[in-house]
Amino acid sequence: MANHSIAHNVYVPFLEKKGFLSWILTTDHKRIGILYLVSISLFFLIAGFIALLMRFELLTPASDFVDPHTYNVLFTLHGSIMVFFFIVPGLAASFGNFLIPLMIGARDVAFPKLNIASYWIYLLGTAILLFALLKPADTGWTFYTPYSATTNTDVVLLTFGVFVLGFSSILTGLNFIVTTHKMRAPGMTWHRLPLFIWASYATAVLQLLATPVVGITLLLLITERTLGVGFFDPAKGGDPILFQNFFWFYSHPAVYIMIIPAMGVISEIIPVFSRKPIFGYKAIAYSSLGIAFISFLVWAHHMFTSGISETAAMIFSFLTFLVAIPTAIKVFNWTATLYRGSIQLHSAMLYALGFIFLFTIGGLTGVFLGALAADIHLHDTYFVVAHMHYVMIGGTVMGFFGALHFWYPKWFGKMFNETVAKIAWFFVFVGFNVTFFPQFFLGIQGMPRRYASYPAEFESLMALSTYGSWILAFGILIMAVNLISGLISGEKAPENPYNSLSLEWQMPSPPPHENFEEIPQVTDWTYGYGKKKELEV
Amino acid sequence: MASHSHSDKHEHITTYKTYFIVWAVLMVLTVITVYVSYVDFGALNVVIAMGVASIKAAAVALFFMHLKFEDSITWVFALFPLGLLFLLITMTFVDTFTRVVIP
Amino acid sequence: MTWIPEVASNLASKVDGVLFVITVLSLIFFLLITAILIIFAVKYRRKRDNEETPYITGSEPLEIIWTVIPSILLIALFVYGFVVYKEMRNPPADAVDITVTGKQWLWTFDYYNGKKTLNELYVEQNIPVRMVMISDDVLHSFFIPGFRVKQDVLPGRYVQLWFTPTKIGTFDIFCAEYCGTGHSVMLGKVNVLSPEAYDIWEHGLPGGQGQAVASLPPAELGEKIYKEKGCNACHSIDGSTLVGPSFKGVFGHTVELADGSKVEADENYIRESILEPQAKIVKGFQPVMPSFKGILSDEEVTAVIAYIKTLK
Amino acid sequence: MAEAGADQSHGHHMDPATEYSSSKLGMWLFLGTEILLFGGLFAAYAIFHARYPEMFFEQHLELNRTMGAINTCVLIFSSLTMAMGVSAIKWGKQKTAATFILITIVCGIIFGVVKYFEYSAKFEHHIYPDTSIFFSLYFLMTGLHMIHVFIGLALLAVIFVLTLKGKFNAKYNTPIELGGLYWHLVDLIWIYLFPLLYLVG
Repeated sequence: MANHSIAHNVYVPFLEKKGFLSWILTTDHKRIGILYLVSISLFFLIAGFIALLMRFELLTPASDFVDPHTYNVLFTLHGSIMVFFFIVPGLAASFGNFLIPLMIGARDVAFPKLNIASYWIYLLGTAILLFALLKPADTGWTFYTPYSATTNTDVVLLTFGVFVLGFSSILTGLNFIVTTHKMRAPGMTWHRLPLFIWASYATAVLQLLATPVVGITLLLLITERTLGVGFFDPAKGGDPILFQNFFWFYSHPAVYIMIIPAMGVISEIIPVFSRKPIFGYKAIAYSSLGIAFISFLVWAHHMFTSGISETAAMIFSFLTFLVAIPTAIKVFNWTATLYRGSIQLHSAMLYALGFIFLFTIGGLTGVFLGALAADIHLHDTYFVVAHMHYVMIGGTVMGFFGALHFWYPKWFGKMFNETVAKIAWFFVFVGFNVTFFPQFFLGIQGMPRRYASYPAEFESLMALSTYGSWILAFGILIMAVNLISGLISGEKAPENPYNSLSLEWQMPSPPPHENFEEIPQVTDWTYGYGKKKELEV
Repeated sequence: MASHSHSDKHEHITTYKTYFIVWAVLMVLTVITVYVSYVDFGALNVVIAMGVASIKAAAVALFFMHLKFEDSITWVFALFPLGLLFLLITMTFVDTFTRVVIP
Repeated sequence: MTWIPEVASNLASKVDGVLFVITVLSLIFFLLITAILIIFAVKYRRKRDNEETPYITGSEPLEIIWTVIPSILLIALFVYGFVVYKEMRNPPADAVDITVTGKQWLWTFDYYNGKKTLNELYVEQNIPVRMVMISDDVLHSFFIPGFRVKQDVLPGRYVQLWFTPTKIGTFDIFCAEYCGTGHSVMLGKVNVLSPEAYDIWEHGLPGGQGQAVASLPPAELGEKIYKEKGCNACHSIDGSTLVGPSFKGVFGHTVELADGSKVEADENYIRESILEPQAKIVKGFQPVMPSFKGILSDEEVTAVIAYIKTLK
Repeated sequence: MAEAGADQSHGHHMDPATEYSSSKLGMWLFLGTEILLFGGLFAAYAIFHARYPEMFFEQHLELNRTMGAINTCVLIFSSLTMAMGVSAIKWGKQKTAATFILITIVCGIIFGVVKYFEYSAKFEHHIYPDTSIFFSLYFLMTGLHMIHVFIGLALLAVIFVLTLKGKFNAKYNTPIELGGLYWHLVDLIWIYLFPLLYLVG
């Protein structure tokens, strides 16, 4: 401990150092977490604003606010930015960075330099995105060939930006896997790990092993456009469906890259505010790994209408139903955790409960899409749009907001206004449902997605959805203002405002630069709430 | 940390002799695969070539890359990507070649 | 407003069966979870700061129950969905063939009887139809919500889809796979005709008279064609630029071509542009327009020209 | 874990043994991603080979089998010297290790030169990546591999200089081992590329 002797008894919060260089050159996982948090939040707001423009266009059936091409560009940007720049790095990179070392009792991640390098690579990807905006692509975030190979918009730069981001994702995943294996504090056995760590681990494996495939796929698309390679071009003997196979081999697991960390967050919030041990720890932990594994096996369920054979459809539909099981197990266990608890409806807890509610809808509507006959009717309609947003916003983003409110005091050492936070939650929750619930009906009625203009029969539901988007935006605005003003003028946060047992709460807020003065000796799991005499039930 | 601390003392250092043997095997296999490629076994051509290549790859991984002496986690992460690659190829194959061909 | 488009094909009711069963099961689970969530959140709400809670870490029987029951239900749903899907995928042997070609951004239909239509599909009630489909350019998806059928249309490879229309009427055809700027106007209609009406459509009226000739004045007929044959996907009438040049005020004006030459937009120029679109490309636009030769009759081309003349 | 090593410039949160095993695990994870990166190309190869066996057979005859075989031998030999270099440094023999690394680098350069001649020959015959699916695969697979060779050479060059400067010894030699792992992977991928492209077609 020789080199730590200076730090003894002198508490220096990690936020203390100021200046641009101290941020951009930092190797402190907590600061890198903030860098990601700020970046992804920015992209979330930008892509969200684009979504508002799109919804505004869709207020009326005609293409009157923007022309169809512009609309196509807007949904491409909305999708690409939300997916690749916000939600894939998302919780995993921001809260993952902040929490993993704290929760497992380490001073940092395994490779701190690689960690900041990943962030620089992320920045490089965003820089390329900015250039791509000069002649923005209109392919949709899925870049389906042959349209993406033939459109005269700039697909190459956008896909190259995404390709670069892939490396950031891979290196982050790699770092977290090694960290979880090698850096756990003494006594922090696998079955004592917080569930967020299990979730992050499963996510990291997906990031590591799925991302290279989309990397090469996008590279092939780039060579298709630049070198005249014809893997996806039927005129040259290629196969446009091959692109879909490759693309979804990544992009289906990517859905779980987005959602699993949020599931981890929920598993942390619920026990703390119920003051109960998490119900079915092992079931939740292993279901994360199970979901991660099965997610590699279901990709072609995005292709049921593309003319795949009955055999392939049968295999993939069956595997798709399998993935629903570990997901359902998690929902049941979270709900059961509440039983006989002492439930405090803190704003973070409200987001967690909102998550369960919305994610249940998202999950159940996924069953519709997994069932072959039903999928034929619903595929590529607004039903899919609604389902996806219930999972991605209702799931991931609610988890993200929950995490923001939950760990805010620890991360920044300040408190936000709890009442305002609850009001914001209300608008977000209501606005979200008003926006997306009507879209299920639109989809069942046959309204296809990615339509710049639409038949008049859909107008009333489309308009309702647009009004909902305003409520949602208003809620997010309140939340943003509340959280930012908390940073400026919030009260000082105590060490452990919720009496959590998790390691990250057993230190000053914000944590000191090196996290722990002494690496703790862990003797129990994180969820030892409640009175133990009723151990056997 | 006790469970996975790594002690330098027990580390296996492969001798030059072992390396030379592995190298000789690799060279022999290379000669075989080139030689065999002039004979036509029909559909077996690919199978034979890939079989030989896989033996060579295994030799490189096990000895040159010391996989033989690594812990189970390394094995898992060395083999899992291969499983996924197998999955990608077979499932894409299933899709591509079971599609109904309409005249 | 209805829940779901009215059932208009033999397959639709079967798909609705699947949808219905899943909806009911989903609702049960959804209401169950929501109810428990709300009851727990209210009943166990924290009243004092130091309430005692029991140390419950899980329950294996419960774990097994809520793994096994959903698994069984899910597998049942899988089987149900697959059985219906299998039927949707296998056309009966007596189905009549119609070839569909998707291109940016219209549908053409080639019938077994040698007829050819654009964006308007004509089928006979209760006669099974097999659509053999291909794309000229990018991916499209042929979707008739009323029939609950959908199939991506691929370039370079034929795909098929079948249905038996059961209800007389007109139903929407959508392109469901994003295909570029005009994606949202790649719309068609399927007209399900009674056997008698279909016979008239196919052979003309008894007595050798041709198809009912439109009695509209040329400009109005032209407007009808403009909307129905997909011209509006690419050509605006208000001066805004879509994929192709706007029709507004184009007649009689001088147009600059891609090779720099200039030409006056008279009747012959417009006629050529409709029948042989690649011959003269207006500067700043892509040569993407399909030929309407064989799709529009001379009379109809004349009507379109008459309509364009009215767009000052 | 409590007595964190004091001699590490950046990772003083880790003791040397953990740092060593972490780095190696990290490298293996990275190699896994490399396999999947090439995996897309291997999958494309499998699909198109099954679809166009005649085209693959006819066009693969255009490739120079002798040059391919020479390059295979060169790479396998470089793998041998790399592995020996790792053993040498673990026995503390800095000079020997440096020599082995240098031989490895030279082999890598020879590989690149041979490949250069192969590519030039193809271009002279007007064979480009867009000539056919087979040649697309040929150029993309060997090209991506070539990029990896270059990256490997750059890494080895740095490692060589550091070895000469005496930065590595029997106790601390992680970079050499990691560089070696990367180089072996480059070899390993070529072991598959060679028969797929040059031999069976």
